[in-house]
Amino acid sequence: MITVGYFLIAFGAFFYFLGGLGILRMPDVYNRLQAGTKATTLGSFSVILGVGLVNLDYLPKALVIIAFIALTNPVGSSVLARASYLKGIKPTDKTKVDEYKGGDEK
Amino acid sequence: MTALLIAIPLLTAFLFVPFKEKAKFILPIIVLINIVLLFNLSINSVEAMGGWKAPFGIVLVLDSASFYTLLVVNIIFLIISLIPQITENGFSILLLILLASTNGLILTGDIFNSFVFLEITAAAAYIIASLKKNYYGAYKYLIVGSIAGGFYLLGAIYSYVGTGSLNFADISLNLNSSFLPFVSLMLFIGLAVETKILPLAGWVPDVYASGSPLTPAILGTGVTFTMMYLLGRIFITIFNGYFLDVLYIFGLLTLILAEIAAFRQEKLLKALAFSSIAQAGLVLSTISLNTYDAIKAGYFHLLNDATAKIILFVIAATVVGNFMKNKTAGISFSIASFSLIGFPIFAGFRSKLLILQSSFEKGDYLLPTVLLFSTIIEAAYLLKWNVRLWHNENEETKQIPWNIVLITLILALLIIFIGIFPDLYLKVSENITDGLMNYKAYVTTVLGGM
Amino acid sequence: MRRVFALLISLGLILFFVNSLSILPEYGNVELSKVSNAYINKSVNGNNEKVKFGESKDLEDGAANVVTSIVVDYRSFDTLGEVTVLFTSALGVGLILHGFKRKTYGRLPNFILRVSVGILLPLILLFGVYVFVHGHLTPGGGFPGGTIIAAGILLLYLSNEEFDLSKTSKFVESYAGSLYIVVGLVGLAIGGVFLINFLPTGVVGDLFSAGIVPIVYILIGFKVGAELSGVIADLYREG
Amino acid sequence: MVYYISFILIGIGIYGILTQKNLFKFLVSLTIIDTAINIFIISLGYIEGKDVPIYSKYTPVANFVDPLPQALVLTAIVIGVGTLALGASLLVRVYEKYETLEVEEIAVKEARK
Amino acid sequence: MISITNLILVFLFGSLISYLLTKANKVLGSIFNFLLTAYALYFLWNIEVGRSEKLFNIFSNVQGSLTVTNLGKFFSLVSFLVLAFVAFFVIDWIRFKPRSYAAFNAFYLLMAGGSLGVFFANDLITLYVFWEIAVLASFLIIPMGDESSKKAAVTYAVMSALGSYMYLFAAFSILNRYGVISFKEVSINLLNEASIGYKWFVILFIAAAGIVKSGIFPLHTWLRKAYGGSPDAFTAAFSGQLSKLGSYVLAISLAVFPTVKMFSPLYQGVPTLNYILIWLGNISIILGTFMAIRQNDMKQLIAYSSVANGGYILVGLATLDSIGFAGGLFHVFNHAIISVMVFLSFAVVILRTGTSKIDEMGGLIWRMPMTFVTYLVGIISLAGIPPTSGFISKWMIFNTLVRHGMFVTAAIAFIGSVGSFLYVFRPLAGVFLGQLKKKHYDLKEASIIMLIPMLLMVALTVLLGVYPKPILDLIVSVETELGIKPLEHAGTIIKTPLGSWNTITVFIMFAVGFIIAFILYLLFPKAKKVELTNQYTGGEFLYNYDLYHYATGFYRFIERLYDKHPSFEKLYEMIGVFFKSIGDFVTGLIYKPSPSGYIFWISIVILILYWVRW
Amino acid sequence: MSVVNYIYFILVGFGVLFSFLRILLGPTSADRVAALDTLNVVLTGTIVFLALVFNNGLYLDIALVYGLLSFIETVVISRFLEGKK
Amino acid sequence: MNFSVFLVSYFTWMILTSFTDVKELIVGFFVSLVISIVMKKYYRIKFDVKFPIRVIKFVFVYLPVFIWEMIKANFDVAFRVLSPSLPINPGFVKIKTNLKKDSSKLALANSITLTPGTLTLDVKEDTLFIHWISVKTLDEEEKKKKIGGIFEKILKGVFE
Ligand code: NA
Ligand code: NA
Repeated sequence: MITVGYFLIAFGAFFYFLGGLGILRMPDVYNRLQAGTKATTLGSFSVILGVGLVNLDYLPKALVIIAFIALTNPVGSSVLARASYLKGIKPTDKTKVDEYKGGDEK
Repeated sequence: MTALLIAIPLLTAFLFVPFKEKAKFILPIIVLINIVLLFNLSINSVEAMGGWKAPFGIVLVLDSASFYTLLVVNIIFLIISLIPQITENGFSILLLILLASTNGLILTGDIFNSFVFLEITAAAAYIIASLKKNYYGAYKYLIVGSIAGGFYLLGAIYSYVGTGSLNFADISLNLNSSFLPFVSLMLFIGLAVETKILPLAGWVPDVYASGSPLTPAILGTGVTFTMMYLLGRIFITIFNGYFLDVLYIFGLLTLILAEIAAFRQEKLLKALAFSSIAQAGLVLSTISLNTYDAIKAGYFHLLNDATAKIILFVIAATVVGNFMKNKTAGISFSIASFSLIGFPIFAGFRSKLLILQSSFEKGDYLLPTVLLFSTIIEAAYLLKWNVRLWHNENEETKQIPWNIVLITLILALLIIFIGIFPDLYLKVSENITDGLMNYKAYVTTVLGGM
Repeated sequence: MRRVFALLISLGLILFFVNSLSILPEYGNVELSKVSNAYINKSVNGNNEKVKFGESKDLEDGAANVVTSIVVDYRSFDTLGEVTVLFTSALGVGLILHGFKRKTYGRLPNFILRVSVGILLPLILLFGVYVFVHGHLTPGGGFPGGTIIAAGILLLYLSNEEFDLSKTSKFVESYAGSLYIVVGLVGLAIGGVFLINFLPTGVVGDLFSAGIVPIVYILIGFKVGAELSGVIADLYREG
Repeated sequence: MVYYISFILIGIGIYGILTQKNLFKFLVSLTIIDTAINIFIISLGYIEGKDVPIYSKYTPVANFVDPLPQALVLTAIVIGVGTLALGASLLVRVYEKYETLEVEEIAVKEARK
Repeated sequence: MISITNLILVFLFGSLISYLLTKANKVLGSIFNFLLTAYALYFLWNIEVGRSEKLFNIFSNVQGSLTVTNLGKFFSLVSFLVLAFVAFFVIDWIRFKPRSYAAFNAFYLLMAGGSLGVFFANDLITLYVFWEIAVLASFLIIPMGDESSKKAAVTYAVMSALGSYMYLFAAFSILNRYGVISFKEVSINLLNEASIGYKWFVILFIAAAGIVKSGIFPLHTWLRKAYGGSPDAFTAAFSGQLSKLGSYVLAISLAVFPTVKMFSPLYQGVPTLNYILIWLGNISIILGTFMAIRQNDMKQLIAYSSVANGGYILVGLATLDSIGFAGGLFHVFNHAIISVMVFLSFAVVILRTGTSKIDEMGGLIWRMPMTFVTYLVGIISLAGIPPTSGFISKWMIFNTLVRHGMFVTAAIAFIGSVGSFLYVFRPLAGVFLGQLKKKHYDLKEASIIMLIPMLLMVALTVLLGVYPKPILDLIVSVETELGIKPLEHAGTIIKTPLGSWNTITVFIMFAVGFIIAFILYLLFPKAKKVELTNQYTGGEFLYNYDLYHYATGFYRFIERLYDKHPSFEKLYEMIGVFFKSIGDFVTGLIYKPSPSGYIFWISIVILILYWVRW
Repeated sequence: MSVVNYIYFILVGFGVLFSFLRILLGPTSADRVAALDTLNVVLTGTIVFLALVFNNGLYLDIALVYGLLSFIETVVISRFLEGKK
Repeated sequence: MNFSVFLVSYFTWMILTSFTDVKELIVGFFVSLVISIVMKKYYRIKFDVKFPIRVIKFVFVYLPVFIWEMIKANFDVAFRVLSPSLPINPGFVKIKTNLKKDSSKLALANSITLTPGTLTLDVKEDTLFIHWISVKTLDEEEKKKKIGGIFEKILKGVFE
């Protein structure tokens, strides 16, 4: 159990690393968010669950935190992505299609 | 029981949040209760909040200095509360908070607690400063006040590190001397902004001259008095005279520079604001002489200045046009001006005499010289404004409310009374001086026979 | 030029502080002050026993969280002042922004945000309450708890164009604050001293322990929550 | 190290206030200074190898860092928040009055009055 | 007989009563004022020297008190003579004052009360207290005059403050050094004072107050505007009475504190310090005379003459010589009376014509002969022409100067005398002689009430010119008291080492001369009267009177000499401007448009304090 | 298991560093906020991990508060960025 | 009062306090009660008889798929981030959904965000706006299948 826990922690840490790298390397805010969100969500799941497994006392609260992150992290990214779009931040030149234009109108 | 002086106004403020507009009716009653309560407290008592004795808990110290300062400040609040017209809707609740916080500042025997009350005072002051849409001025005050507060906090922390305690008396006894420079410098910065010491008093003209009578009337008198008391408590009682030489120089510079600046102002309220700065400088350098007579003279002058400044600010901000149609108010205004200049018969003359005598006694010729020189400048602009306000005819004039006329007149008569029989104010300032200078008694009272 | 001057001045100030390091203890090598020692051992009034979690009983102060025992008991008077600062600020924000109306963005609200806040909000409030109810046992207390509640209100403001804080918050603020003082006054009446901890302090670590500490922290939680919500509401207005 | 960081942060805040010309940025700089002071105070209570000052099943007997600075900082933070809120509301009004937060533009508008 | 303290209190509280009375009825209030001042005059005439009264505690260990001295009695008699006469004049004059009349009467009494205290103060600080009351009261009256008076009042107050504070500084220094402030004890201490520098400082600083008030160079600049602008009747009291407070303080600093014994004599028994003061007096004489010559405003003109006469008084007093000092005191009296005559006649003229500009008037002798007579006698005395009393005092001063070998000074004093002929003639010719303007055809003579004090003064001046004994007796008692060798005189004969002066003989000579001149005037044919507007040139009528008024450019030939002169008035204006620019600088320094400035100062203060102090 | 501690802190350290770089580089404020948001999630997880390191469960409560506040931070800033229509 | 709010709150409280102390349960009961009264207006999940089945479906059907997809997504991210050429072909696309309830649409949006290559920007009625890191097709049906695919079906089962 404890070994699994530690493995999960290390695994999660790797995705935290990837999240940071994605944020740094991706060309525009939308792609950065894609990389950052996915990596950090999985990373958090992994790390926090790992902590819960290493010390079972922590498990209930760990699960609450996981649920919380599962709900808020994608929402946060969505909200930010939408805001960036509405603010008019240009996506990278590689962007081909835009079907969202005018999507915020009532 | 002492805590009630803070608890009652605070409780009232909390209770009146949903009915802010009604607070102006309760304000005078609360202040009155406070004053009555004050007289029922015994001097030289220490009250440990929550029952935690010094130096572990926060104590409220009521010695002769804090008692008389409380008396003065609360009476100032009473006077202000009797002029409800100058408090705009909802702002009188701030006066309740301000009352609680100034009382706290005066009573507290704990340096961090004094920081907290300082911040309450400041917060209330920022808001009051924003009256008459003076938002930019209030904002500037907020920035400089917060930075000053930060330094005060640092000073408090350094004294904690240097003593292991936050208690004033304990700090006074045990502060490692290597900490003194840092602590006193930081506390000085914190207090200099609030006591209006140049060059840190730049916010004053903006705030005092917004056109609201309330702002300068309360900040320039009650709050200033409190801050001067705190300054005395810290540098005279706690640090036993350390750093006063610096205060002396800053006081002199403030006095002369602010008078010159006041002389130049083209708006009366701005001139009065600078005059207020200058008088603070005078009081500061006088008490920095650190003799019994000098400190007494300093606080005596502070009392006179406060009396005069309430009149000047309230009338200057309410009277539009000339005094011919508001003669009584005009007479009060002139009396207050003459007192500030120091004409005989008026209270200011007495304080000028005392300051001169005490500084000569100390062998100090610089303060008298600067004082007299700056008084000439002060006479120049105050008299100019008096002549202008009495003798210009073309401006339209509104009648001002009877209670303002009455209160300022009573204060003006008080100025003359004090000018002839100064004993009342002298007694107050003697008691404040006694309390501030009696360093050993303070420490023993607070810490017991340590 | 201005920047060079500013840089020099800032560097000078930093140097000033760095100079003060000569009198400060080394980082991490601080000696516990006599005051803190007394707080930790709950021995201000002379208790010589070692405090033990879950065992020590009826001490002068029963909060397991020593910071809380300082904030709400040993230096409760500071905290009353602190609450007052916040109160004053909230009041001031209201007075300064008096006459403004609820701000709107004039565009479709964010669906994702709106729905997720709808699910999160009760949990956030619950968590806020959890934080201040356990203020004497765990990290947290009235201030973080109140902040969390206000954060929930803020989310509501961000996700909902119509929501506007009701007058109730003013009453919550008013009564919670008043009750804090009333608790202090009751202490004055019972124990002769303002803000004295007049309830039994129980066992260190127990939910029902520490006397008036949790009560005051709950009041603070409500007050801070209401005040910060009020500030948010006021700042969420425009002329 | 932590001391130095907080001093440098204070320096940065002061530098910010000295050089900024936007009123909002003053508030930001102020917050930096406040934060730096708080970090500094907290670090003055840190004792190596000691724990958070809470009796719990994890730390049943006292082996704590100095709790007092933490308590003080808690107060200082709340005070800072209050000031920040006040400053922000004043800025809202300033903006309403001058339609700008730039110091120089405000000065021009003030002078024109 | 009531105590002096009570009399002073009567004046101070009387000012309130006077205010209310005047408010109710202008004339009634003024009568009250007159009665009070007249009673005081009576009281002072009968007061016995040496009376002493405790007044108030200045500090716990310092008692303020009043004492009657001969010096104080002399000055107070002169003062209240002037005050009573002016108060009588005001009874009618005030009917024409549209506003501030009640305050005028109130402050008038306040000033009188203050002056009373000054003359009987037994110590430095009591004197200061009453001094400031008198200054304040006069400051309050000045801006009730014309437009220029507003600014003039402030200038006056500032200059006064300068003098007063120098005085106060010295007073406290004395208190601190010796622990005493009464004149007697202070003078004893000063005699034993080892430090020469300290003595210089004390005497000069105390004298400063007197220098300002009596308009001595270089602190004379306030006088022109303050006299020129203040209410017309008040100017008489201002010049006749209030400026004498200055002379009083000068007398104290020179004679009560015996400078002769304190400083070693420089020349002929006159110490250096006195010499310096004599020179200040000299400059005042020259300056006052020559500046008076170029004034077009008659009040400002006589204001400058007051500077010159203040100079004469100072020169006389500073000689500390039996005859010189007596001359100075006598001149105090003379100038007081002259001021009343001249300024009251001006007050009448201004009241009737509405202007004080010389070139806007002319020929008023035909409408106001009595006023003219008052002015004429006034200026004769002012110019020091026998048989008026004005001549006697000047003669005593000349006499002393010549005797002490101060020939330059004597020459200057003489030039001043000659100059005074020139300037007093300008209003005489411009206002009273020459063409009567059309708009002035309907002017009336002053009322009886106004004329009574004016003509009584005329009589007094002539009378004392013939029979100066009462004054001389007073002066002798003063000199005796001060330890100066008393003047020798026998009623109408004043004895000096250079010969004696018989007033009656001189009077008879001059009276005969006048009669002969008058007969000649009647015998010779008179010039034809021509309407001023009947002038024309090149077929065009000229309507610009001013150009053709012969008071315009009256002394152009002299004025050209000093058109671009350096003046202290300009210097003080420059100082004012300088202060304003410092004010701007300081304001800019402290008061910043951006919060950055405030934080800058906080940082700087920390850095400086830290690096400087530790 | 101090090895895991090392692995964890090295990997997360780089992740944090990269996020920091992005905060510094920008170029738009949205980029900075995105990086900040990521950083906050990483820190939340790290606080949970600290509970293990210091063997003190109180860190879990702190993590929850931190996570909540950082979410709100992101939402607030986004709302601010978005501005008015 | 809203019973579902109460249940969720009370359950959360119990987790937070580790089910240990009776006092905690009592306090938690009252706290949850108050919150469920105050919050009745703002909660979105309704409890009914089908609730247990939904939970089972959620845990055993949705979660495994979701976690698998998420792991896939992360390796996808890892691949893209680590490869030097940064192979992306992004675009903003929209897809239609048949889901009706707000909560299910939210779940879909979040699932899409956390699964490979896509990020939901906004939801407007039945349309989801999505940032797609490598746009493969613009055909409506195919888009829907590639992006929302399985989740829509599962979520329909769980929520509706
Ligand atoms: Na995120
Ligand atoms: Na996705």
